[in-house]
Amino acid sequence: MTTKWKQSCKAFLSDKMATTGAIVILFSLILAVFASWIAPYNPNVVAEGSTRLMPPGTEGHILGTDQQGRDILSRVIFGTQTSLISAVIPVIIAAIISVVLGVIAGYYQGFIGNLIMRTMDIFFAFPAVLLAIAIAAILGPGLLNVIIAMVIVRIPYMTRVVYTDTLQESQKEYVEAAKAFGIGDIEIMFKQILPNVLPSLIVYSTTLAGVTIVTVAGLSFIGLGVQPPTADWGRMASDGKKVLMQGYAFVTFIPGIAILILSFSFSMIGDGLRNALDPYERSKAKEKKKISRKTSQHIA
Amino acid sequence: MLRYVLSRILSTIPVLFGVTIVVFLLIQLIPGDPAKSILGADATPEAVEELRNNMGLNEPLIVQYGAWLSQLLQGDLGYSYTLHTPIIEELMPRFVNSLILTVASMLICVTLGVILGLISALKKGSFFDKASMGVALIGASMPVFWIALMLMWLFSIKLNIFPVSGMYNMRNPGGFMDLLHHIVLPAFATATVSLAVIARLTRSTVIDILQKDYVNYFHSFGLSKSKINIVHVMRNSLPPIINISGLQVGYIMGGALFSEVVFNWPGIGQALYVAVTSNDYPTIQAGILLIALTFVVVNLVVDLLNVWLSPRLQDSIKAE
Amino acid sequence: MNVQSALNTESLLKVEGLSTKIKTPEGVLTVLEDVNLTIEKGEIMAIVGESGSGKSMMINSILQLLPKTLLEAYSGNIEVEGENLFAIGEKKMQEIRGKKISLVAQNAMTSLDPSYRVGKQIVEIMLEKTGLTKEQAKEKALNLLEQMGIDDPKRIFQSYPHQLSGGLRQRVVIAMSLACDPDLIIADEPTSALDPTVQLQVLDLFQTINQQFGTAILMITHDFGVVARIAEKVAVMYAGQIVEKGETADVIFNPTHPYTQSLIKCIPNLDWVFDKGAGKKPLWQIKGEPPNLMNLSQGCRFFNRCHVAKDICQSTNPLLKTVKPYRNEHSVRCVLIGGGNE
Amino acid sequence: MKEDTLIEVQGLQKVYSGKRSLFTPSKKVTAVKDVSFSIRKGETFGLIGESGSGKTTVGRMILRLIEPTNGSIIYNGQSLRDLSNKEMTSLRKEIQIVFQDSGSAFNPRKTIGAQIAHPLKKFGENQDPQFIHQQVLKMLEVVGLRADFFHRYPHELSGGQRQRAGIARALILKPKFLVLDEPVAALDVSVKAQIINLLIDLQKEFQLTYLFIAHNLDLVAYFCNRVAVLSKGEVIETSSTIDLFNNPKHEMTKKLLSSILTLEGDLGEVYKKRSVI
Repeated sequence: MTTKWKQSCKAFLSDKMATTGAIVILFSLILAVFASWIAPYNPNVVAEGSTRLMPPGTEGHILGTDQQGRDILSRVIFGTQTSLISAVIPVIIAAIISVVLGVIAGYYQGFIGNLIMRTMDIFFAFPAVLLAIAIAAILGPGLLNVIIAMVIVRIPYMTRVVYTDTLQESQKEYVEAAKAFGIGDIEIMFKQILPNVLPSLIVYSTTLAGVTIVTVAGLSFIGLGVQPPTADWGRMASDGKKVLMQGYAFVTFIPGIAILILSFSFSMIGDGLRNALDPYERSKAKEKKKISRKTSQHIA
Repeated sequence: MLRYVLSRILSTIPVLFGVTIVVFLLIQLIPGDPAKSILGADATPEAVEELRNNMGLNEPLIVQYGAWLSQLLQGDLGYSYTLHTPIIEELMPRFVNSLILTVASMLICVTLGVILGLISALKKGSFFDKASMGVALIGASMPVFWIALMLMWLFSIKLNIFPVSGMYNMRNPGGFMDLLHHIVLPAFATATVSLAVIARLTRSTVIDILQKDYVNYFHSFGLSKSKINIVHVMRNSLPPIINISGLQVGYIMGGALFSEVVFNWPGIGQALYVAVTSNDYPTIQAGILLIALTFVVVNLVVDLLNVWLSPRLQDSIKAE
Repeated sequence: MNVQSALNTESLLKVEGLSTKIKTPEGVLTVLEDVNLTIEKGEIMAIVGESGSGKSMMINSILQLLPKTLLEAYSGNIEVEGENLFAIGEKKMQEIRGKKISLVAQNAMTSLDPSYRVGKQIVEIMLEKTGLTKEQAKEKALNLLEQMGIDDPKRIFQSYPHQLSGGLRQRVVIAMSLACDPDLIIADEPTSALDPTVQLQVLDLFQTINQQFGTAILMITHDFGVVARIAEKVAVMYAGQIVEKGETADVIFNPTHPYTQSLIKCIPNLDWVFDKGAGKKPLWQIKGEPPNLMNLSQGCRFFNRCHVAKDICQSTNPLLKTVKPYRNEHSVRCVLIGGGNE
Repeated sequence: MKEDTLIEVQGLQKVYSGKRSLFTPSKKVTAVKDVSFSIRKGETFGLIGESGSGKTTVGRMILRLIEPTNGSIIYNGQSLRDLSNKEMTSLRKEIQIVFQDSGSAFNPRKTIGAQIAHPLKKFGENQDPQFIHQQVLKMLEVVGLRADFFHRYPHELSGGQRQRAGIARALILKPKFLVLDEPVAALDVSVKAQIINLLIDLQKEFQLTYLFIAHNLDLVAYFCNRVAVLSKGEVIETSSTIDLFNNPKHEMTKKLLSSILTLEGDLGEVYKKRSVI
């Protein structure tokens, strides 16, 4: 495994965009963890001597202040916390559930497989953002409910990815060879097939994490998600709407750029990972296209 | 063939059925007593009980669902908690407005996305390819509401080219041109992400087809490159592109909510936003249901189009 | 050799000292080295080789189909009726493709566009490459299909590729290759994906085409059985080089290069089933695997696997030399044959 | 059942039920209609047929990788179809399969050594890691692979080497019966001969019985003692190789025979000549 892992690492590191993405994520992780030490001001309180809507570049407030007079830089730094949490946690939970559902559905097919996948089909009938909004709205505002909503919304997409891969892998002869030795289904599913399914799920999850940041920002815009005064990029951008009309675009612009950078970084890592996985993976991706008529790359 | 179309239409019934179950169950997710949360904290127990009875909340779940479904089948989407009017009357005109926005956004993202993806694929590795795919990736990483706000700031507030909000001029509502003038910004805001996705997937599809044996084989006959690209590459890229575009309809309908809110577009998304902020659960339920039904129909059309475009699929259907 | 070609001094296809280098992620790779061969008008020639021997690269080089992103450089000469393909420019090359030289694809299933009826695909080529009208092209296509031994050309014309059996598809592809009356068709393992009984029919079809239309055929195969069945001349390739070539009968019954000898001995001998006294002989085998073109060492490329190798083979690069006393031209790339390089 | 019979297949049948739609009843596809044959201990039995004849399905059914719709498989006096999963698992040590090399016969994410060792770890009696390692190395040597192949990944092997590794895996539990499913169809001529010779040597060394599945007759003629010809899911002819070649009864068999290309022309002609003599 080690040589293969090294090769993939090397390929990944030679991809400048992906490496940059990884550095950005690492950097934002540091910001999130050490926000209280790094941020120059308390993000939720108007600092002494600051006025509202100070433009970026003002001394002491490099990114300016918002409509209440709070330091935007400090709020952006603290915002990394909720963004990272709401991007990564739901995707990880959804991935774990999807692996179980997808592998079982793909390996057994038949009644169980149909039951799982037809249930997923029902969820595909809803635009993901809207379903997330509906679930979060009904559960009530708060970060936890947003995470629950995002988990529910992501499962069908990830399950389908795992399902198509598993379906294809389970027709391969190495699986038959294992069966010919009488090796049990559970072991075949999770020890033989899973390692071959996991890489593409990891790639997909990384990309989805980026998409999830954007979707969660949308939920914040509607007023769901983290509640004020906690710093949250989506909320910051949408709150800036009121002063945007008066020409103060930076209040909206800056947190939006933060969202863009973080989400973009996840996509870059996703792309880098896809290419770093050996050519075998790429040829597998091609086969997969033939099997599933509907591409699972639909992001929402 | 007609038989297939019919059976394909009928096969959406289980999905539709499932959709109604999901939508119905959504309401059951409300933490605590819905009647209480509607009436507020200081409602008397009698009032709560009365509302519970009115809402049928004391019945078993399955009975509640049956009642709800039979109402639904009669076109009754219930009453809005806040407006106290039949939801269907409120949503139908808005639904049409949303469809207009959706169609406009689809036109933008499909035409531009396909053109961008196609050129990038044919000039794979060129500066154009790298630049447009980079931009596409950035485009796919932006929240729709933020794009909408930025477009609004630039084109309405700073440059004053397009109106800030609405569907028609309030004082002097004009015809089609007025609508066009108002729709540009919301449509572009809604379309950006899908445009990026379609461009990226079109590119990978076309690159894939360009490597097919039959494309190489026609090249070996010395046929002109551009002709092969049009006759064989484009034709075979069509089904996947239609698939991708069909899926984007769902994304566009979701994204439209945000641009409707930002640009004050009187669509179903805006109504949903109002419903969410005022805990008007039946309206949320109805809105989601309506959009899901539309999406199911779109998927059906996409599937049928695909069959129509693929001789092989047609044969496998006949064989069944 | 037939009379016609003897009268005409110019060969249909003449490949001289051809080397092809391609770019790979690991560096530049010489996939063909010093290839010489000549095909006269109306002749059937076969190239035999295992996977990786450079057979397919031969086709790509002759028709110049290697994409620019892959091609590093050609050297040597390829002449079609005296015209050097490397000198004529892309426009004239496009004329040669399809009209002078056309290809029979290896995998007929993937080489036909699944979205169009097969008739339309044949007609498409005719319309662009010849001056025929649509009606004429259609008539000619139907004729061609009929000549391919297809009973019901009208129905096949109207069929989509997936509706046809493997054998029929292969016939359609052969008809396609004849669309513009080429002088030479190159067939890339045209029968390897077919069932044995169908394979035989398709091989016979090639022979019929050769006799009826006078079309020269370059047949690429890994099977000496196929060679014996239809080819007049044969070239054996190993690791990007031609190691032996000559008249089919000479090569098959008097193989001179150790590799050719081994390949022929690898074919199972069936005497024991017919002749009860014969008994089963052990199957001849070549040890090892073909070399990696990326890191070739000096000397003969077959050295490691050769059953008669001597020290000199490891140090000397063998050249293709004519061997006597055959009645026809017969050359071999082996230091140990014909007096060696001493 | 004769005493020296190792495996007997009776009336084997496999019917796939097609997809059902709302308006049409499900269509059934018969992959294998009626297949019966018996294989004697120590012999190589050939099963040949063109693509779609059902030969691969038969091979898979014997191993119960595909459950037959009908028919019986008697191995050493035991009816395989009546065995419980547990009993079948213990019997699987004796019946193994070698696949056509398509690059997918090995799990791409595990080393060759680990994959050959897997059955030993699972079902071997001696669980000492040192012992298992030694066994695998021994088996690699038996099939002609160097010890350093233990740590390689499948994609680092050539087709021929992978096929050797596949044979090693099949033999690791010391089976008595091997299903060879077109084991050389994807290989180059020179490598093909190596593998066939290896199989012949192994048969002598381990007293193996083979079911050799192939689509063309030339190797079958060389390799097999007896042959069954399969066409459209049915056995149309079974006889010893010598009889089959000298006296084919069925039209299809004759056709298959004449499709063998030899250096002297196709076998049909050679055969005609011989029969005249």
